[in-house]
Amino acid sequence: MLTKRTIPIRATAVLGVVSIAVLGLSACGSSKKASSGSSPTTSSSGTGPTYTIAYEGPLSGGDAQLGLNMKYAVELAVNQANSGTSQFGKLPFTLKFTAADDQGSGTISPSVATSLVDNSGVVAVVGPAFSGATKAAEPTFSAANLATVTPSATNPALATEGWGNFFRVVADDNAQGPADADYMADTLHLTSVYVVNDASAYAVGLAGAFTPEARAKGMKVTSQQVPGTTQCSEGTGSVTEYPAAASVVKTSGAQAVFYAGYYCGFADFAKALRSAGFTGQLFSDDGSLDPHYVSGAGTSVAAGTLISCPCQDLTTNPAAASFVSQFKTLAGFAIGTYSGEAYDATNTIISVMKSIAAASGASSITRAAVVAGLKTVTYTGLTKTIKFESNGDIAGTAEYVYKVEPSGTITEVGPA
Amino acid sequence: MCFTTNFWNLFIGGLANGFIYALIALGYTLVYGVLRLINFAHSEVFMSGAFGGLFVLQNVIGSKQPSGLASVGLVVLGLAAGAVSGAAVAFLLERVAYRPLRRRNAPRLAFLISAIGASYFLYNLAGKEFGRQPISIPNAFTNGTVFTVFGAPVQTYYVIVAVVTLVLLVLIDRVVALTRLGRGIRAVAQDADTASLMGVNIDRVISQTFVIGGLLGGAAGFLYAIPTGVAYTMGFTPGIKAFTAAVLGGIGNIRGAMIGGLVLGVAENLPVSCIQTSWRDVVAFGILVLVLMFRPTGILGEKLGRAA
Amino acid sequence: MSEASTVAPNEDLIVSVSEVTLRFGGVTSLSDVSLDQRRGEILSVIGPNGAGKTSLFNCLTGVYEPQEGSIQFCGDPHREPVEVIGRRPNRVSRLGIARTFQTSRLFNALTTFENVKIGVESRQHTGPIGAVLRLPRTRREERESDQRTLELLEFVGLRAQANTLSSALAFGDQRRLEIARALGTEPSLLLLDEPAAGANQSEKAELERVIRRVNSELGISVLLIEHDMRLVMSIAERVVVLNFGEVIATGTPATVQRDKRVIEAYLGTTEDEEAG
Amino acid sequence: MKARSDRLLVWSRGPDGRRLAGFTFGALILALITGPEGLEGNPTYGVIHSWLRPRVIAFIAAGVIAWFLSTFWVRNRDRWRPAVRETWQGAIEPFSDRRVRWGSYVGLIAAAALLPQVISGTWQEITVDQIGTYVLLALGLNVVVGFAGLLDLGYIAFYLIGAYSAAYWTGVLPVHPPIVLNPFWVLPLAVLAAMAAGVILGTPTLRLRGDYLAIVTLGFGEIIQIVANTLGSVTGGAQGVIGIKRFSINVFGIHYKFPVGAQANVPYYYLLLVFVIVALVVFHLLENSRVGRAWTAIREDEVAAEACGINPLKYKIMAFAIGASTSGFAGVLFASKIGFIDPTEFSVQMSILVLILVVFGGMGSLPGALIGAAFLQWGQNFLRTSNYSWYNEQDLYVYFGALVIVMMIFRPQGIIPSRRRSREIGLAEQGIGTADALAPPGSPP
Repeated sequence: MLTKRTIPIRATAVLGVVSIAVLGLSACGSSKKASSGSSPTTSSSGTGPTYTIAYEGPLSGGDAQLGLNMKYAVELAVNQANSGTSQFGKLPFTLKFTAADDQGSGTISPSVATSLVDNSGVVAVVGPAFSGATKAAEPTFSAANLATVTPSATNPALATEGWGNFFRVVADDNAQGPADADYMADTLHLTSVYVVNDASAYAVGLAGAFTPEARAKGMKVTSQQVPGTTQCSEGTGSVTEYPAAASVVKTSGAQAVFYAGYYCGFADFAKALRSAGFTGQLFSDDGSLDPHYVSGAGTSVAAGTLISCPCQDLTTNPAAASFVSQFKTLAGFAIGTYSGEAYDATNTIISVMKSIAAASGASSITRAAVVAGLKTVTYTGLTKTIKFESNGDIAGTAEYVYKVEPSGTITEVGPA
Repeated sequence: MCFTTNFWNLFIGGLANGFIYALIALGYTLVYGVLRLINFAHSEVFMSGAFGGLFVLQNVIGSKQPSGLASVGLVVLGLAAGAVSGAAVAFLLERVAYRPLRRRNAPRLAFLISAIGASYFLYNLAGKEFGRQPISIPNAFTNGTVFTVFGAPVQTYYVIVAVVTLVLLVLIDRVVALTRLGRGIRAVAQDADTASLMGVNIDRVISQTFVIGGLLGGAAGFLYAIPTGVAYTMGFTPGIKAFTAAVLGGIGNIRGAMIGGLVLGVAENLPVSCIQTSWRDVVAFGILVLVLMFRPTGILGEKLGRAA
Repeated sequence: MSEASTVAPNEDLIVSVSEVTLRFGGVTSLSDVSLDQRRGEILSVIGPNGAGKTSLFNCLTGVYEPQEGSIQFCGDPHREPVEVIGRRPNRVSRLGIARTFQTSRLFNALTTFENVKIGVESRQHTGPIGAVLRLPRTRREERESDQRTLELLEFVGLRAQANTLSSALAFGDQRRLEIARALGTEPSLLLLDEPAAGANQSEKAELERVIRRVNSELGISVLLIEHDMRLVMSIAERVVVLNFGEVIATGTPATVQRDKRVIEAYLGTTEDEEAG
Repeated sequence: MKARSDRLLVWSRGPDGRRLAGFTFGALILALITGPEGLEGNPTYGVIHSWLRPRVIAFIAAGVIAWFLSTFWVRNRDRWRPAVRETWQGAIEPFSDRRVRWGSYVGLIAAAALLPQVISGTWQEITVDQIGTYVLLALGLNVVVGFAGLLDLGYIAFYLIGAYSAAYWTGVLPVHPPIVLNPFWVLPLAVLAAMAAGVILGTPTLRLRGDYLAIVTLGFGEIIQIVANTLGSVTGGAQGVIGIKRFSINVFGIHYKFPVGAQANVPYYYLLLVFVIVALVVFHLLENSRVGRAWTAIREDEVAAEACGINPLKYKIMAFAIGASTSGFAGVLFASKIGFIDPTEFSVQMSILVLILVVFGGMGSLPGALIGAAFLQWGQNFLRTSNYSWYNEQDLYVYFGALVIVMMIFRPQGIIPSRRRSREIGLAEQGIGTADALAPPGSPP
């Protein structure tokens, strides 16, 4: 009553001044972004109209390495196409590359997706790299009918939402899990397995697909959820849980452990298992296909571990030699997990664009045309022949098994 | 039924965790005693101890596998490096994040918020400078089974943890009970105003308390990291667990921290053979909530002066 | 129990403390304390430092819960007395016991007006929903509490300082403000914990006038802890003397002043005070 | 020579010298956090390249200049302050007129309503997802931390409850609701659910000392997240929930369904704008009511408040529940907007982020929470989308952590302080009062 009056006055004044400032700044921010978007224009350096192929994935945060593996592959494919020396020869259009960082997070990916949709030059996106980010971003891409070809998001649910613009060049977890179970039963002749998942979306799905197939093959399956830890970027659990969980696994007498999860937690869990006296086979998934698994667990612990991946190792593939060396030149590091898939995804898009241009001219390449083209494309890439089913999944289920050698290197053993 | 299958394995593992919780909990308890404040950033003191131990051992141990007396020396060296790094960070923390606030007699909320800020600052800075991948500590000793309890192996690592913790705890207990520094801490804990009237330099006592807490926390960080490696995010969960242990035993109470740590370590480990490991942290946090609801003074009651 | 037997004898007692014992750990703070206060009376509790006076207040207001004994309070002569022990301080305040503190505990960042208003509002019912929807009742209550607050400030002579921060008030004004805030809760018994401690002569005179008016004009019983014997002797109708947690004398100021144990207790403390 | 070095020593321990040391230290820290990332396996790389390179000179120079300016200000503080205050008073003078004030409110709302028309689609998305949602969250937490002085570190748990309520009532969880509802009808239900969770958690724990509350709420936040992530048969587990329904309006012959993807931003923006305005009005009315005064009383002196007939527990629970329900409310909006819930996003870090927003703006200050949250979230996204070479998105919390410490040391009342709060802090510094509800009941002020 007596002091009340003064407070709102001050509040309002400040409110006024600062929110005008914020509005102004927002506008600045927006104008900056808007100017960076480009429409298809004739470029002086290349020929024909310019189109952008974007990459979306984590370029910072805990999963940045995986994102960079793919980013440089996409960039390389675009550069090669522009140079006119690639398999596509001289193209009647010029390509641009842009990379967008979603940190693998579902809260950021919608705004990243919107920025790509806003950029009218973008005709197709390679990515998003992660399943959670894809789930959050896909409504935006889908509303704009902008094709997304993911090299690495393997969550089965992604293909069931009816997003017509969604494609992926890897087999989903529903393919990987059973393939792993078959491999363990048929090739390794194991009869009992302990399934551990790290409570991540990916691991839960994969373990869920693995278990029924393993049971069907007559294996005895016990399972346990051991969440990823705060030691690693993925988890909420604490590392002190590993010795406890490992002793439970040891007591169960299982012949093998199937670890669904990521390399960082797997390294700690593998150490705990060996420390608890578990001597059986260790088997994990593409989340663990990373040299950091070996450095984290130590070579003596990691040696002999089998790792499956719907991705192929291109370092030993003679057809991929030039890709491998050019990647190294561009990125400054060797190809890694999903580099080859990202390269193939980009080239698939380019091949679609090329055939559109051949059929009805370079200026008729639109987002809708690219989506339509991807639905019918057949393209032979380095990793596999790419052909999509109607829901966007890749036709065929290619799985490969890798092994950690006593020296600590990871080599491909063969298809699962 | 499931409870008994792995009982001794889980019990021993739980004890080992409990010892480490106890070491960290001491840092919370001592600071709480003198400042009446939860030092949220103590988990980062712990983290920096692990990094300190790691860097020193990386430079000392080459590719060879040490054994015997060399192992003992290396473990002691790692502990010392960890303790010194922890103490240095704790000292700086008090200087930068707490002392200016105390000078201004800032509200307690400001201390807590400043501590949270310091915690986020420190661990993210560690991530920036030292990389965001966990790094393994080079082996200072060969881990093997020393003896068995009811068929459950007790490993070298567990023995080291238990011995180091017990020695440090007894040392701290004696220091607080017998030395001039300890008398200062107890005086400030009981009544800071009176203590300052009696000529105790409160600033110095608080600084020393942080340093002692930092020594213990840093050593604990190194111990913790031996099997699991060092990561910039490693402090958060052990920090909360240790705080739970401190509250469980009676915050401000040195022996309480010990008992609380062991009880918590065992209590959260035992159910693992019956439930999904996911629920293990729920058990620990559940214990915290229940203790605070029904016996907020903990098992031994809270008083730094009385117990020491 | 028939109504006649309980109500009739207590009809004129506003509060009846019987055999209250309060212990902290091994220390007995109050032992077997009994005292009665008549309705409308100004009763003073005196005693040396550490005699348990403030502990008694804390028992009467629900801050402490004594281990033994009973405290019967009868705010309304037409109702039965109720037990105070076991109620939280805010419930006790609702019963009609208000208090001030030994060192004043005002809401320092609020104005004089707001301090009293908080007291007045404790008898109101506006909740979050009413406050947000500005219901007719809320507005009526706001008007009433503003009105009442100004009356109380007028009563203690602080109307002119209504807009001053309470922490900026002079010492004596702060004591009177605390009384006004306590009066806002519509008490029938007001407990004053050393209101004159540290006050100068003119402030004491002003306080004395306010306490008398609280008693005579508002008809509120006053229970007073005070060290200033001149003040006690001039306004208290009866005096209770505590020493080491026990009642050692009760009576009119004149009789108590002559009591041998009281003199001893006070002489003893004087020495203690010199020593400490 | 000796005397001179002695004088230097004395000076260095004096206020000016200490401030110079502080500014230099700050400059070095800034040089470190804007410096290059460390390399894996080479822990000193970042430090060396931040401190032992010429760029550090620029930082130290900036520190010394800042010290010089601050010394200049300190010397002339008493002379300049009245002038600054007068200018400020002059600037806000027109607002004491009721018409001007209401006019400015209308102007601000109009400006806010026009905002989406002038910004790009990306910024529309950011304005809704990152700014608007967090403004709403900050306003709610402000009730808990600012008004009632309680530190709640599990605030995001209620956001999660709101989000999952939206998922449940639109029928996309493994457990099915009795009837499937439009999210508009979910809003009150989610608010009730979050409020109930707040009351259930608050009733036992709010009796505790305030700093214990911080830990218990932290634990609660973790438990809720683990449950959401683990209890797959109820919540969908770690896979998250997908396909949460969007808002739709279906009354008086109007049939409007909120669009998907980037087109959803503008309608959701207006929805959020309305709710933010409603929250501002509601919390403003609360602050200046009997309830708000009771919160202030409890925050300042719980014992005195109890003696005045205020039930501290009741009002603390009330504040806690109001904060929780705001969080739950925001959860429904966000879940329905994005259509997807990932339980791992609701981490402690998000609770801390909202706390940082409130602390930065000014605890207990509605314009502070509003503008502080908007500004920090805008800045964070501006940096993220601008790709400056010195800024790495991963280091965000290094900056935020440093910001919080600096705020607590130099401006604990926030950039736009509430008048009551800054008075309390000022008084606490003089040794009067406690300024928060964290002191144990019964302890001396």
